[in-house]
Amino acid sequence: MSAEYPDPVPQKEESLFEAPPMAEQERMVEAILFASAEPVTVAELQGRMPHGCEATEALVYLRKRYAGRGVQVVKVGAAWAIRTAGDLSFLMQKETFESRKLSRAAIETLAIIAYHQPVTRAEIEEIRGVSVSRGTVDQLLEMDWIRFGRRRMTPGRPVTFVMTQTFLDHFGLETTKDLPGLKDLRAAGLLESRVPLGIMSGSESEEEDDDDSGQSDMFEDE
Amino acid sequence: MSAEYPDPVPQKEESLFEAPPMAEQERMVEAILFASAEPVTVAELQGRMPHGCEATEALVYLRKRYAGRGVQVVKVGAAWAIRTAGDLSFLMQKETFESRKLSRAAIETLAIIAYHQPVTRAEIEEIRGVSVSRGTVDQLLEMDWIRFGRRRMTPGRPVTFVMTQTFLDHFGLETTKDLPGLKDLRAAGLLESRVPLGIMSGSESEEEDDDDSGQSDMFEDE
Amino acid sequence: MTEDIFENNHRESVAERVASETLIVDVDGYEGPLDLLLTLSRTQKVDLRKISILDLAKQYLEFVERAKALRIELAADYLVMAAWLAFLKSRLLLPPDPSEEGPSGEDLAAHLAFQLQRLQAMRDAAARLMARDRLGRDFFQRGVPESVERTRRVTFSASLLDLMQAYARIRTRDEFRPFVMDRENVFTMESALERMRELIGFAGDWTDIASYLPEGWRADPRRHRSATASHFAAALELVKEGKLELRQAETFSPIQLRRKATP
Repeated sequence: MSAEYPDPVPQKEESLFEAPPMAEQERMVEAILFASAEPVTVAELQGRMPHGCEATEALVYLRKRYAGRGVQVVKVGAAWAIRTAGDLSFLMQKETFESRKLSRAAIETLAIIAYHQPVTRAEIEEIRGVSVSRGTVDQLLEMDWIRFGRRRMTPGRPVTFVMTQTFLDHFGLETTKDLPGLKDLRAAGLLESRVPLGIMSGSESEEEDDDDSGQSDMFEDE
Repeated sequence: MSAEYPDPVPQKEESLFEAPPMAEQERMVEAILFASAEPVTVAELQGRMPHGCEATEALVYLRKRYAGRGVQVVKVGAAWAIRTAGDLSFLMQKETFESRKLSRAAIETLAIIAYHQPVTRAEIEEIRGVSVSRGTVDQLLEMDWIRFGRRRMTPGRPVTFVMTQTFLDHFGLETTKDLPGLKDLRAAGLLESRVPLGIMSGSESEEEDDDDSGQSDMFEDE
Repeated sequence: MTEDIFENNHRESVAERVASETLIVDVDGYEGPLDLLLTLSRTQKVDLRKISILDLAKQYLEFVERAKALRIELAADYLVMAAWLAFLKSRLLLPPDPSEEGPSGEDLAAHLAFQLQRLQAMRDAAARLMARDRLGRDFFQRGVPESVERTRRVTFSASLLDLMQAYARIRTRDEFRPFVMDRENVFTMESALERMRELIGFAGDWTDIASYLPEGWRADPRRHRSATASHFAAALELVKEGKLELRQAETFSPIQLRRKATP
C-alpha cells in the first residue's frame, strides 16, 4: 500500500531467493498474528515466513499501523499478539471471562513471585510469614501464570518460581519490568531479602542465602 | 489517522447522545469482529455499539482499510468476519517432509510379492513364517508399489497381489523378470547363510551389523 | 474491628463477648502472625517506616494473653512469634549487654519493621496488579484463532539391494538354526554355582576368585568375562547362604573368598 518503507537494503547476504518486499512481510506478520490467539514468538514468525524475511522489522511497521486502532499489536515477553484495545472493553461480551476466584493467599503469592522472581517457596513463606499451601502453588501453575525456574545453587538446590508469558499476556505486560510500581519498590529496598544496608547496623544472622540479592537476576529467565 | 470520513451527517434522529465519530465506530467494529468467535451480523454490531452508531457505514470504511492487507473483512452469509487473506493461506500450513526406510516387514512382504506374484496373503504368510499385518499391506498399496491382482480360483477365492509399474520405476526395473534370481543372489553372496557364531573370529561378531544376516531381527517384525 | 479489640482492657462484658467473637473469627482470618502484626500496626496510624516495634510487640502479646484468657486455641506459630516478641521486648527495654552476641534489639526490630513493610508493599502490588486491564475481561484475543495445519509427508524408500537382501533372508531362513541363545561362550551362573559348591570345601584360606575360573575360560576375553561374572554371582549367592566370605582390599583390587567357618 504505502510508502513508509525505506528503500530496500541491497541484499545483505548472498541469498538465493530474494525476500518478499517489506509491505508483503508486514502482511504476513499481520495474518499470522491475527490467526493466533496466543502470542507468537519472533522465531516462530520467522520460521513460518519465507526465507530472508525480517519479522522484527515487519513488526515495527505493523505496530505503527495499528496504533490507535480497535485492535493493537502488543508485545508479550519475547512474543507478539494482537489484542483488542483496552478502552473498547465495554463492547465485549464478558461471559467468557474466567471468573475463577483467586484466594488472597494465591494473589499475594502471585505478586511475590512476579516482583521477586526467581523466588523459592521458602522465600515466599518468609515474605508472607506463613507457609504456602500446595494448592495455592498448584493453582497458579495450572493457570500457567507461574512456572518452575532454575534451581537455586544453594544447599538443597531448591526450585524457584518465575512468571510465564501467559501471565504477561493476561495482565497486558510487555515484560516483567512493566509491573506496576516495580521501580519504587526496588528503590525502597522492598524487593531485597533483608533490610537494605544503611538502615541496619549489623547484618542479620538469618542463614538466608544472599548470593542473589533479588531482582538483579529477575529477568534472566533461562 | 485518517481523513477519509465525510463530514458527519447532521444527527438524523433526535438522539439524546451524540454518536461517536465514525473513526471511533470503525474501531469498535474492528474490535468486535476480531474478538467474536462467530461472524457478526450488522444488527448485532449495531446492538453492541453505542446508540446512534452506523455499523453498516463503519463496515464500509473498515473494509476499505483492510483492502490489500494480510487479513480481510469478509461477508459470511448475512454476517461479517475477519479472515486471513486468501493468498497468505500458505502461512497457515506447515508441511514437513520426512524420508523413512521401509520397515523390515514391509520390505519382506514386498520382496515376496515381487518374486512370487501373483501371490495371496496366505502364501506370503507361509513364506515369511509370520502373519502379515493389514497396515503393511495397506502401506504398500498406498505407495502404489503393489496392487490387487486377480482372485485365485481356489476355495475362498482369495485376492492376489501383484507389482505395479510404480514399483518397477522405483527400482529401475523394466519388467519383473529383471529381478535378480536366486542364483544371482547366491552369486552375489546374498544367499550365504550365516556362519555359526562360534567359528567366527571374535572381531566380526562383536559389531552388531548383522542386519543382513540377522537371526535376532528375524522375530522383531510387526 | 480487630484493631479496636484491645484498645481497652476494661470493657463491659457484652462488648467483651462481642469482641471475643470477632476475635475467633479473625484469628481464622489472619494469614499467620505477620499478617496479624500488620493488622495491629494499623492502630498506630503512622507510616510503617516509623512504626514503634515496641508498642507493636506489646499489642501482640496482649492479644495472645487475651486469646489465652478466652481459651482460644492459637496455632503454634502465633505462640512462637509471641515468645520471640517477648524476647525482643526485653532486648529493647534493657540496656545492651556488651557480652551478648548476635544482633542487637534495634537490628531485630528494624528487620521486623522491614518485613512488615515488605508484606504491605506486596499486598499493595498485588492489588494494583489485579486491577490492571486483563485479558478476557478488558481486552480480548482473537475469537476465531486459526490453527496452523501441520501436514507431515513421509516418503518411504527402499533400494533394490534392500529388496534382494530381504528376499534372500526369507529364502535362506530354513537353513538357519532354530533360534536359541548362543551359549557357547556363556558360563551360566547355575553351572558356576554348581562348580563352586564342590570347590569351596577346600577354600580354607583367602583365595583370589579368579583362580576358580575353569580351564579354557581364562584366555579368550569374552569367555573370561562371562566366567568371571557367573563365578562372582555364584560367590554372592553362597555368601547369602552363609557358606562363604568375600573381601576386597579396595576398588578394582582382586576379590578374595574363603569358606565360612561353621559355627
